[in-house]
Amino acid sequence: MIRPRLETHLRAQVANGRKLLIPYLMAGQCPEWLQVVEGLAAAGADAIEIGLPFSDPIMDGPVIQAAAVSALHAGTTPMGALAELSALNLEIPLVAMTYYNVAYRAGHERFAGRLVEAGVSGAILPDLSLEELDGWSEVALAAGIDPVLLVAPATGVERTAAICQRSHGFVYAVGTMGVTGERTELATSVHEVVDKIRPLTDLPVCVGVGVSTPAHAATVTAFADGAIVGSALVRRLLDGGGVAGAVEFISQLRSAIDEGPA
Amino acid sequence: MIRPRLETHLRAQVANGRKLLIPYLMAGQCPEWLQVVEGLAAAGADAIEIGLPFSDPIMDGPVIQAAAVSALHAGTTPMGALAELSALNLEIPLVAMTYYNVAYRAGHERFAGRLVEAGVSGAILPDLSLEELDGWSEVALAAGIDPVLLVAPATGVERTAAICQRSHGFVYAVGTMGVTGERTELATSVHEVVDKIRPLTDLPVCVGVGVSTPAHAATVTAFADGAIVGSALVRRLLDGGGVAGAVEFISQLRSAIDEGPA
Amino acid sequence: MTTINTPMGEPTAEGWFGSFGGRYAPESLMPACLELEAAFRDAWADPAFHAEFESVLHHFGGRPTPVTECLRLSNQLGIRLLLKREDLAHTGSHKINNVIGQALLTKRMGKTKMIAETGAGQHGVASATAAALLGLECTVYMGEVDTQRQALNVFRMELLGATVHPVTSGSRTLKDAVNEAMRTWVSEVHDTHYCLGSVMGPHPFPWMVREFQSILGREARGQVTDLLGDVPDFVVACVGGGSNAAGIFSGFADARSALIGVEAAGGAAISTGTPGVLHGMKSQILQDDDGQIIEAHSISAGLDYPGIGPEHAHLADIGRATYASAGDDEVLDALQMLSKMEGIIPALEPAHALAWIIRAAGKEIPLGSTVLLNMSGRGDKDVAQVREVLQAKGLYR
Amino acid sequence: MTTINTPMGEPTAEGWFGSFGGRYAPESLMPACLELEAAFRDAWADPAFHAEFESVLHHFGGRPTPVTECLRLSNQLGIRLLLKREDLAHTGSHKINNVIGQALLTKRMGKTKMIAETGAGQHGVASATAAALLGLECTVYMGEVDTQRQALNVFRMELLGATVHPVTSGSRTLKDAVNEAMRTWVSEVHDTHYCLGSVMGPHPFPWMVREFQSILGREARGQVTDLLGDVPDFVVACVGGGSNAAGIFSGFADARSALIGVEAAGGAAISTGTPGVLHGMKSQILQDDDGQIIEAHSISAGLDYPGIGPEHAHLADIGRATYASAGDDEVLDALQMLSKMEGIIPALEPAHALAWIIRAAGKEIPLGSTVLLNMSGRGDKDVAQVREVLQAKGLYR
Ligand SMILES: Cc1ncc(COP(=O)(O)O)c(C=O)c1O
Ligand SMILES: Cc1ncc(COP(=O)(O)O)c(C=O)c1O
Repeated sequence: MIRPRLETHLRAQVANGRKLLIPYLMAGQCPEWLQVVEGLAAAGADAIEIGLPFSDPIMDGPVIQAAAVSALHAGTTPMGALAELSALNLEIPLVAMTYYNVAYRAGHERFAGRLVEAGVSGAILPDLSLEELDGWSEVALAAGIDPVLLVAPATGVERTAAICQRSHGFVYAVGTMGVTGERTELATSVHEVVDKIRPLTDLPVCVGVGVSTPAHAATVTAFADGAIVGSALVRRLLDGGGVAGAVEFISQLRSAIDEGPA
Repeated sequence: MIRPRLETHLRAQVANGRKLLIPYLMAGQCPEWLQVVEGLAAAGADAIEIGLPFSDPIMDGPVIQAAAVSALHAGTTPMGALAELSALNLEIPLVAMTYYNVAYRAGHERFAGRLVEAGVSGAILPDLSLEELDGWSEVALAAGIDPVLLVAPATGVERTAAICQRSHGFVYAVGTMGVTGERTELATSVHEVVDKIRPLTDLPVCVGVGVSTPAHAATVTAFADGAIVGSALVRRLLDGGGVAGAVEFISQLRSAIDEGPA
Repeated sequence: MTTINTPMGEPTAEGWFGSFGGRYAPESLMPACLELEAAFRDAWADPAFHAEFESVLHHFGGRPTPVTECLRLSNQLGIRLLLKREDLAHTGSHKINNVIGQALLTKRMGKTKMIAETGAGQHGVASATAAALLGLECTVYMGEVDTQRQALNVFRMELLGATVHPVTSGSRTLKDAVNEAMRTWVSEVHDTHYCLGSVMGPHPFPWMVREFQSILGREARGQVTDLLGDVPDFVVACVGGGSNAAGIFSGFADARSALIGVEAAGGAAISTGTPGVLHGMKSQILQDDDGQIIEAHSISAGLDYPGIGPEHAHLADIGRATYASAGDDEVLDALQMLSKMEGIIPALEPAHALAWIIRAAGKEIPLGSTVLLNMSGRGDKDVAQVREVLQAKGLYR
Repeated sequence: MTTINTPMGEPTAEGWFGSFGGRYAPESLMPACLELEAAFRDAWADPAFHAEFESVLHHFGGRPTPVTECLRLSNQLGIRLLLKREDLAHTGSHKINNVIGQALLTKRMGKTKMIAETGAGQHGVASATAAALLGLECTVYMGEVDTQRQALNVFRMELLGATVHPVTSGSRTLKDAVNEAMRTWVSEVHDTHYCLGSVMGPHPFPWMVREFQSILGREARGQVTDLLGDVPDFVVACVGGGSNAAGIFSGFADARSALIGVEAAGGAAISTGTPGVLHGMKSQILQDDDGQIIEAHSISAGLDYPGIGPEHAHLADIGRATYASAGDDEVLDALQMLSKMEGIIPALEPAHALAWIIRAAGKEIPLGSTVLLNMSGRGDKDVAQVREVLQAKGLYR
């Protein structure tokens, strides 16, 4: 099952003048998660981040932690979840997001292989720093997986350049100093971090962490290439919103982005 | 109210070939304690030790402690008890037994005065060591009070001699290394302590601490001049034996002593 | 009784510090007191005994304990506050100094058992510790009320191999534990040493315990002089029986330092007591007109004692030391203040001394003065109680 | 990754000890890790920093702690057993060495706040203490389960002015407290230092914490050499994260002494773990086939950790140190044995190391060997728990 490769697809969309919307959900967080993935794809997502549950998610706030706990309790394993994903028919790329130990324990080659089999073409490992990238990065790229790296508000300019150099798919601009989770206000740092990245790469720059509402998404996509919405969606699913709720929320985000900031 | 002086009386009795019986009870330990004193005197006691209750009786075992607590709870004070004693008509001497702080706090002269007013002619202060005797001893003797000193099994010969020298009334031979209280067996040390004292004084030598039964009393008076019986009597009174019980017990002791050991 | 001349020198041969002290013990104990005095004189004149005492306190007990300067609190109070850190000694207080001395002496006397009294358990734990180290049998007398309040300390002593004997007489607290230990000593004196926990009891205890505790005063004198280039203006210590105070005072008795002992307001034998005889000594005692002993009451079990060591009564008499008192509330405040500002949770006992310093700073203690506080023990033993008290006051959830 | 040559020398510039270590931190934390590394390198090269560090540990922390020879137990085991007495350090364990270092560094970096994780509370109390001393704000993350089990330690930290934050995620114990502290650090890194409690986490923590703890190894080397005229045959320490072991091993890494780390049987990362990445480091980790972390289980909260410091994984790899484990029952026996025979109630953690020594004496440890045990902390924090366990087993009334 061949799906478009992450970077190719996103570059193309951006070249078409489209602002990117990348929702995140946790594999196995609810029984209907696979249908949610399909629904999100149909409702206007440009790519979907699939969280693979890990017991000790240090970059995640309470909502995504709860989703991981729920997935693990339901018996979800990272490899099992990937196997389930491979059955889906999607027109957009998928990006796996998990912690490095999952990849390390599986073995780089094996992990990359499973991603490929699942039709996943990007990987975000938030605790795999630039310093430790060697090894995984080469294996991933060789397998056809784009390793997406993160730039934080605290990252200095030189370091940002180095990260951009080694990121693929897109550059993940961390919108605020903090873990994943919904915020009522967009952080002021969002603008700065995107401005810092822009001159250093021609990759799409997408903002995640703290982008919680359609208005936030519209605001950030006014200067960034895309918005990543995680906790806000995950919470709706944990609350029982189901496929319909997820699709409705993603549609709102899509419209807000397409209309631009108020 | 003039009663015979302790030493004079005891020497006379001993000279008459009589073995001495000195019961002890705690002033105020039961409402009828004054009648008990009279009863004991009538039933063959040669002198009576009157305990004046003190809050911290370190030479006393559980029975006499309980009597002290009971007396203090009933509102007995050392001075009050002495005042009550003065009303009694007795043919035998009384010996006060209490701890030194009672005498010290009252003041030596005042305390000796109260003893005299109460018709008491001897005083045992078990925590007033030979070393600290000066002051009290002179005042007591001047007032007509015999300060009775104790010799313990552990007391060396020289020290025994010094104690005998300064004791009046009689020498209190502590029968066993321990505090007051009933014992089933007489300690082997009883004989030794009396033997140690005998050559050093012509005062009557009376054994106390651990003399609990008529048989004990008979045994010790075979080699000592007298037996002091405290806890065994005090317990009977605490148990509600009353005047009758006390008199019965003292009569048994008297007979046993008079008959001699079996 | 002859009065001694040197403040904190030897008492008279009969154990008198001025008009306090002596030996008011039952005759059954007098030979043991005399034997103990002789043994102590002999040991204390023997460099080998000193060497062993100091070596055990060093290698096992953690001596020398440091002197800590309290920078933040000093700043706030306008004085220069130093702490002698007995809280860092093994078992958590100065009590270890005394018990090591007495345990070594017990062995030297050829005795195989030790008995001890304890209130909150600090001296009991220390005694059990020294006994375990030296392979002595140990029985600790503790008021039944205290065994219940301090069940963990009972367990701690038992872990250390001691037998804890709950005392059910009297008020079933410290005073009665002393009575019971003395009573037991009377019957077991042939093979048993009574390891008294403070500068109290019949001669030679008040003197001997002070001598064993004087190691902390000597250390402090050297350390403080190194730090300040001078002795401190004030030397302050809490006073229960008075052993930690005697230990630190002895290091400065011949200096210009003002010596301040701080008693618990509910057990202030110097200011509210009268001369009396208790537990083998003549001293200032809380008592009624009949000479019955009055129970002390304090938030701190270690200061809950109706008497005071005779040497303190004498130091007060001759004016060489001054005795103040502190109440439960200011003590709690002082404990919290030192914890928050200096990272040291004091035991409730030395928190009394600190409470007085806090109150006196800028008044009895002129601003700019140097003040040495004997931090006699750590607060770990007290935190459960402090929490309950603060909860009862609604000051902690 | 280049392998380092000197055992217990500096890790590589990227923080590697052989194939373990590294920096697996979210990018938001990487600048802080780099800043910390630079600050530590700078401070550690600065004699003034060393002087202040050592002075605080001396005057406030009670260093040097003594080395105690266990005469009675040695006799029974047929070996010569020495204890390095970290139980006598302020706050009752070696943890104070590390927190003083990190608190001084926090100030040097111009930060005003510290956060810390804690299991049983030992590192939390130490952190709160150092923060109080230096006037830093302190928040301690503690699993909710642990805040309930160790309510008194929560109160102790609060007395010291710290805020205790109960962690309700995951198993609500130590591992989750680390997660939560890291999460918080991500958002507060600009003015906050994360004071990690052991030789774990991303570079430079494992190295820096070892360096701060190496003071105890240096002291011990000198003290033991004075006593024995030689290094000991065995140096034994318990291993949770591994900081006390790293501290003492570092003093003997270049000597002939065998180095033995003793883990809790239910948290034995070296013998039952596999290489993995957790809490910012690559090391031996308890994990399942999917890489999910498995919870450790031990009677001792301080060893209840599913990982181990990367340097220990490396020392095991190269055979310079050997790692054994001890189970709950033998640990309880060891704790009681040391208490009764030597008058020292050990914390449950070092009781693991002692349990191994008792088991190995006459076997892995030849009779007549000299053995240095790092007595990393005192048992006072554990007595309530030990009592409950013994009661549950019917071994205590
Ligand atoms: C820490 C501490 N300080 C002081 C005292 C009071 O004793 P002393 O007055 O003999 O020093 C105690 C008694 O238990 C104590 O534990
Ligand atoms: C006394 C004691 N020893 C050892 C440890 C284990 O830590 P580490 O392995 O880092 O020394 C702890 C942790 O709390 C502890 O309190």
